[in-house]
Amino acid sequence: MTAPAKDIAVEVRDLDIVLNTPGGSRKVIVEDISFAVPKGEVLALIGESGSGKTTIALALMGYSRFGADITANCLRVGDLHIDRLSQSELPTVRGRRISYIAQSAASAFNPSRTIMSQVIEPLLVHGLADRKTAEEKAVALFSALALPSPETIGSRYPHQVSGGQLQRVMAAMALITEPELVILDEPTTALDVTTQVEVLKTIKSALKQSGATAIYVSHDLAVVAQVADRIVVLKDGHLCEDGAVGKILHDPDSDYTRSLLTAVQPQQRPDAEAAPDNVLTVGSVDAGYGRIKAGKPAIPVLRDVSFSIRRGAALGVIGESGSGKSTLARVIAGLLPATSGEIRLGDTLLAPAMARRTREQLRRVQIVFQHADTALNPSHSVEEILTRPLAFYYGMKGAEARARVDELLDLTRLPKDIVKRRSSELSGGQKQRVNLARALAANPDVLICDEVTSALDTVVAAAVLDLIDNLRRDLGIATIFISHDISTARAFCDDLLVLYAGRLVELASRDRFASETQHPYTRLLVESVPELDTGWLARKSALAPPSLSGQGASSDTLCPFLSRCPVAIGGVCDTLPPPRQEQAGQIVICHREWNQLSIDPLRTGS
Amino acid sequence: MARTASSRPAWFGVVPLILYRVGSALLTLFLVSAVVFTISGLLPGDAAQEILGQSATPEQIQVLRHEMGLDRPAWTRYFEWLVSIIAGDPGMSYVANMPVAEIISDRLPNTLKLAGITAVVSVVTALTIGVVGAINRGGRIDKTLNVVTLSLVATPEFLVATLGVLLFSVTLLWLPSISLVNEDASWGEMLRSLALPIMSLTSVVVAQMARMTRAAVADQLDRPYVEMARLKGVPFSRIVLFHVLPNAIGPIVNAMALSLSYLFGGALIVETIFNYPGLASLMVNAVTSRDMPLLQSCAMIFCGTYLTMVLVADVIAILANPRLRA
Amino acid sequence: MTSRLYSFVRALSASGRVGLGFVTFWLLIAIFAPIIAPYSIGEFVDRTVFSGWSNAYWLGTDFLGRDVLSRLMWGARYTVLLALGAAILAVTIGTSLALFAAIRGGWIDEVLSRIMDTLISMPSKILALVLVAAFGSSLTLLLAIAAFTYVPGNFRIARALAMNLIALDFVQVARARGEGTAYIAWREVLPNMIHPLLADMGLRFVFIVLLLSGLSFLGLGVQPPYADLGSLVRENVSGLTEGALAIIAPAIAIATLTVGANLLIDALKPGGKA
Amino acid sequence: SGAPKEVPRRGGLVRVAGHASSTSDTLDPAKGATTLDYVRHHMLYSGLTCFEDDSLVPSLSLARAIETDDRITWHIDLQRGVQFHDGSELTAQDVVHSLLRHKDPELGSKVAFVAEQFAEVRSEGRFGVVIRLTGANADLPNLLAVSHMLIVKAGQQKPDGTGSGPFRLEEFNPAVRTILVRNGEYWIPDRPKLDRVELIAIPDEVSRVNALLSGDVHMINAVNPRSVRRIHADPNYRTMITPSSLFTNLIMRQDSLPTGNPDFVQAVKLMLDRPLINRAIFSDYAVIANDQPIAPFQPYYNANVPQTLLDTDKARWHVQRSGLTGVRLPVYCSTAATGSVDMASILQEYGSRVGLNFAVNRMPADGYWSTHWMRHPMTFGNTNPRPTADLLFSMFFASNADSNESGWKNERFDRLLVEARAGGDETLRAEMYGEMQQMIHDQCGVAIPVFLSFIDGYDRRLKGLRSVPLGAFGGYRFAEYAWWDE
Ligand SMILES: Nc1ncnc2c1ncn2[C@@H]1O[C@H](COP(=O)(O)OP(=O)(O)OP(=O)(O)O)[C@@H](O)[C@H]1O
Ligand SMILES: Nc1ncnc2c1ncn2[C@@H]1O[C@H](COP(=O)(O)OP(=O)(O)OP(=O)(O)O)[C@@H](O)[C@H]1O
Ligand SMILES: [Mg+2]
Ligand SMILES: [Mg+2]
Repeated sequence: MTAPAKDIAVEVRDLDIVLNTPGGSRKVIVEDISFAVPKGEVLALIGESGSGKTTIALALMGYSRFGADITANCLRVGDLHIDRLSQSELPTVRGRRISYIAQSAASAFNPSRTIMSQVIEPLLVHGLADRKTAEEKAVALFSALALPSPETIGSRYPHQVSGGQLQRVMAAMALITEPELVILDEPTTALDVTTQVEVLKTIKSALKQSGATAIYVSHDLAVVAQVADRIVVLKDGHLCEDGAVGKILHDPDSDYTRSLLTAVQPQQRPDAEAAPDNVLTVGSVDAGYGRIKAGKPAIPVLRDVSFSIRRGAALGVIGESGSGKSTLARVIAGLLPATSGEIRLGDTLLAPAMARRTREQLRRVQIVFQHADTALNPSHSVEEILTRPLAFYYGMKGAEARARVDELLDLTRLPKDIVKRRSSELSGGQKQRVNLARALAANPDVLICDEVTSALDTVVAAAVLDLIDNLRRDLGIATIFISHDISTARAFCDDLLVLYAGRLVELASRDRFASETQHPYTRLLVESVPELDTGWLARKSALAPPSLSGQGASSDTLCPFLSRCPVAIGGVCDTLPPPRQEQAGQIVICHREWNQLSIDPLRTGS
Repeated sequence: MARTASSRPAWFGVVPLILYRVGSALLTLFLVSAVVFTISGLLPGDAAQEILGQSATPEQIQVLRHEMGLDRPAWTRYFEWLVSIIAGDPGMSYVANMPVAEIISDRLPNTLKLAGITAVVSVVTALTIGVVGAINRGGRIDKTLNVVTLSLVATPEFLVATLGVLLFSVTLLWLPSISLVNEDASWGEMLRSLALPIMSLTSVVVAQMARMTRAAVADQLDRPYVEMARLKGVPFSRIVLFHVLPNAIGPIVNAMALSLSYLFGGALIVETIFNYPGLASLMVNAVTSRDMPLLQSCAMIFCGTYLTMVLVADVIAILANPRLRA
Repeated sequence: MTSRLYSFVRALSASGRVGLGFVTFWLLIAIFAPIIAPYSIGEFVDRTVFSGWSNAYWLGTDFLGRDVLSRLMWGARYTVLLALGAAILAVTIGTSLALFAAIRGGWIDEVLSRIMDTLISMPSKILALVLVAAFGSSLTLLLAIAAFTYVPGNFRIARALAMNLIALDFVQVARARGEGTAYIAWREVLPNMIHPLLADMGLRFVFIVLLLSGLSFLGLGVQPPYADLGSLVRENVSGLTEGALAIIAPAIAIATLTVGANLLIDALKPGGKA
Repeated sequence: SGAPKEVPRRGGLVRVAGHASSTSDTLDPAKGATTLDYVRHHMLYSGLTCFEDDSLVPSLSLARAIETDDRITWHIDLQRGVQFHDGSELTAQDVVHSLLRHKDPELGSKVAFVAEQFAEVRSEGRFGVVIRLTGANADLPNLLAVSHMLIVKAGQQKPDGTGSGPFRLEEFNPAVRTILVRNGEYWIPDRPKLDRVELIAIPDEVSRVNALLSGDVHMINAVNPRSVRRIHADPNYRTMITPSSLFTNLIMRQDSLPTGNPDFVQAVKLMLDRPLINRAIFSDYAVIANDQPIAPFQPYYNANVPQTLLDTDKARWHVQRSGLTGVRLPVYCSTAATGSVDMASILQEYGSRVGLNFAVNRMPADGYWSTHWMRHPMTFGNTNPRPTADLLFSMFFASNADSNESGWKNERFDRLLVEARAGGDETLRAEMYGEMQQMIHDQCGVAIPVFLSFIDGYDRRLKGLRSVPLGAFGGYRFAEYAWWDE
């Protein structure tokens, strides 16, 4: 590989990062890493979790998280040889010539200091400006990054701005010293798809403007495709492949890269032959948190949500973070009593509060939580975890229970020898299977899966999905599949339910969902999912960005999406509650005419 | 975070939150008053007996008891006492024939002085030890500090005090062995005479505070925002001072409030050894002479101080946390 | 069993092992004091008081001419067993109440928390003084006072721990299954608090040892001729200037016991493995 | 010892630490209850008589002469020209007031029971006082010497320190300190020598000794015998060891069981290892006692009472006869009664050798006297020296005495007590007191193992101290004579 004619801004040759434990053993974290980044270009580091992406990126700042040794033949940023700098010289480089954008802005900001004081801190500690000019510079960057009210946002505290905004504030903080190299560590992973697009756009243009070289760390090929010029694929601490974006995306050399590419597009599963009877019916449910006054909770979340699900069917619930997906799950399970509306299991009406439901009713609805780490009691063994529901619901004990446990392990394809282990001794995928097995132990009619694959790597996640899919087909379990990952939900479910700010905006079968007719919010969601196509973001950028003024419906009855809707009809949408329109198994709650719904508003403008 | 706090009423915002804390402190103080009254009622004998001594006849005692109102039912006395306490008048001492307020106002400044200086000394020491330990966590300095502070807590305070006296007063003749507080003493004299009591008390409270500080600071040092600050090139000292401490302040002040409240009632042993005329020994005196008004007032002061300290710590923690302050 | 013990010890850090050593040592002394003490606790063995080391009296004699070694062993017995008993009692009561308060929540939580605040705000030594004046000094009362003093502290910690655990999904899972309060408290929450609670109990143990020694300074300790370690230091304090073993030995005993317990606790903390 | 006699000098600021003080510290002599109260009162007020040395014979003070024919009516002639601190003259009116106020039940005087003997107290001219007693009492001059009988200003119901004593009050802060300065107009010429005396209390013995050794105070009392060695180790400090009739005794109530059993009482007296108690607890600074309250150096001591010696075999025999072998016997002790806790330990140990199972109950000093002392079958008591044998017997051994500790009843003893009080023939009186001592030794339910000494520690530069066996600090009156040698 010969260096292009352009200047090489970053050069890494034979980078090894090794952790020497006090016990004397050596753990190699990354080995033999070499790459180079021409000036002004963006290099992406991609790989699954634990492959060493962050470790390499941080090594470029002479920093290692846990005291690992960094050795390299060459570790150069511009004219700086990072590996030759002393501990006292490094701080003068960090934040000044190389800056860092961390994965989770929420935790990377000091919660007790204002945004402004943190953004200008690099300028102040490096003595690059006085406070006043620094603040002016920050405000300019805020507006460049399309932050709302750039003049005053600096006086807010981190928790007072949304996640997407905070991520852009962090970009401002990184760019304020005009560094040569910016390292972005999964800057959009924690964001909703809709927000992700906006952040990607602003970051990309800001990078272009500053002319800085960048290293973009991500596990998401589709995202990387939008911003990177080159891609380095990592696996288990080794460099797997290195090449220009187009090459990696379309003509990868390694199998591993290919497997990554296929995982991005989940394959669609056939519809299940669901029985015609509804096993669960939810009728205009309202719910929320806090003290209940006059039948209304202090923090209302869900309003007027209705749907039903047939035996053996899978219903996907999608929506942005905070839209009330988990709340819906809790309401169905009875953990959070609905304040109004009804929930029927078959023909029987369920009491809102779990305490009032019979044990049999509780058994028939089982919930699987997102984080297997916290959903499994760390002090119980797998056996204890699985036998408890057996004993509780069926009074099963001894050999009978053990036999059933074996059966469950088989069902979830877990090895038999793990029964004595505790959850800390299981891998992430195993944990999630145990979590699932526990729910299956109850022989439920309805299985609620709340983001069961979000915390897993793509390959592992795909396996767990397969499992659930098989189970619902074989056992006829109705599955409610909650996810923020639209493509997965789409591939997996028969029907899809879109929540926005606690309200149902669209409920459609998979075919209808993919059709042209869509609620404007659904359309926004679907369009926001990046595609494996380098031009995708550029195409999006050409369109008018919808405002991101946050959720918060203006009123209880009006359309919750009103403030963000690009096609809102003045005088109608802001005065009347949106009507419920139903056609061919598709429900859309919107003022726009049915035929209007199929017109892409983003393309046409309004 | 929102989930764990969900047991609290949902009206957030700082004023109601602080009002809520003040209210529960007042409620606690009320409970305290009942407990104090009950416990002091457990004591055998009463002031009438103590005043008249051994040679008194039962009739004499009866008369005095009636005069002092000791023969009325406990709950009447409790409510009268409660009313007068709320009105701010703790009544007359049975024994010294002086208003309780006057006796206490004689001793309170001493206790405040000792507690105040000790608080400053021990807080500074504890913060230093805690921060240094946290920064070097796992390192040799940290381990040494850990063992030193541990050994400090592990030694009974009367032994610390006595050893201090033997060394600094009896052998070296540097410091007075008893604290002779004089109103007109200069600051230097006062500090000299308080040096040993302060040292002893500090050794009692500092370890716990230092350990809590270390834990709180170490916890914050592991947060991503600290890494972020380092990657911004912020010097470490600045990170500790401006980033970590403001966030660690909540748990730290809480631990300090708990420890420092010991300086009031818990100073009993130090007051005894150094003959320091503070409130704790006054209260013991009141117990001995069955001087209930004095005893109850002292107890209320101690409990009130504790509650105030915890309240102040709570408020500081709330104010230091913009999430709650918002 | 032995292999578990072995792996437990192996998992400890060096300082943790030192702590374990001290604690085991004193625990053994405490248990076997009646068998191994060379003399009875009140026996006047020698005419000279504060005599130094000798073959007959390894740690010399005390202020009345009694054998220090024997008294030290008995003293350790009283201190260790009293403090351990009180610590276990305090933690049991405090944690049970805390679990109840945390799981039930609402006004039960509020009332219990207020009561605990009330108790914690009383200066313990003065409270002890009043109670001893009221009920007379006895082992039971000492045990009760020591336990009582540390219930609120444990309650606070246990409640905070329980609150954090209750918010976790596995408790929600148990609730969704329909489990009752007792099961949730006992099987789901408590097992996950054991480590911090053990650590807390160790800390309380240390505090109780110190409280007992403070009480014996005030003359409220174990009844003579028996003595806890604090009383031994206190009663021999006039030998301090002569550097008598009679005072140094019990002081070292207290220090090694409490420091040892602390080191062990530190090593048991989640961060320190084991 | 060949040193030339030093000439007392005037001057000196002295700080004195007593062993107890409390918020009930008082300026009223009638209510004095602690050593420091007595010291303070003797410094502020003068008495009619006083004890000046270890002879235990009272000297005249404010009284120029005391005369009586029948030991019932007493005539007192007062010193002339004595001034109170406010400049007014001390007259018979003041004396009458001071003596009669003890009879006021409202006051709660500590010597009310003595004042009961005053049938009449009246003035006779400006400087004459007549006291008529209810019965003959040869010891009146002794009784008038105690601090409670000091003379305060007529009309003062709550004396404020204005007396005719050697010092004036500068500051009085109960439970904290008293500061007294020299009274330039003291009616005894050339006294006192010290310019200023500060009285404080340091209840903790170790702290008190440390305060002395570090030079923070110049005189202390109630030094633990075990600390004497420490004080002597430093050449700058001395001790004043005053043997006295102070004792700590084991009380066995005669009106309850098993302590009412004479064999039990005998067994206990026989199993007391008095030399061990003296050596181990009091470092041999005590004097072996013989279960009766008159010390060898006191007037009327009966040397013929045979000394009880340790005899475990005999004691065991008595125990077996009493049938109490192995019965659990609670003994109450407290630091309030000096040395009693250690005595109880010794008792417990020796008890186990003769088959008695004592259970020691150490009670807090607080409330010991009102709630435990004499209230259980076996408790420890502690009796301070009294100026006369009569007072001691009538307060603690007469059948009807409030503080008849063991509840001992003996008619002959009571009769002898009244007869001896009247005085008259001294040999007869000595005989009577002698018999009474024998009776107590043989029959009374108290065991008195040793007489303790008052041990004061002081700075070498404090001179002119005299020991008076009636109390610490030179019978509470050290300030009268002491001087400071810089
Ligand atoms: N504190 C630590 N101690 C020891 N090893 C660690 C520690 N933290 C991370 N590692 C190891 O270092 C390796 C690389 O971690 P790194 O954080 O660079 O991965 P990553 O590719 O950024 O993963 P992710 O996508 O999860 O952020 C991993 O195998 C991990 O196990
Ligand atoms: N215990 C609670 N108390 C108060 N408000 C809560 C509580 N739990 C959730 N909420 C609020 O309810 C709303 C919906 O939360 P929910 O957890 O249902 O969202 P979600 O759609 O599952 O989001 P995510 O994708 O982030 O999991 C949010 O605004 C959240 O802040
Ligand atoms: Mg990473
Ligand atoms: Mg959720």
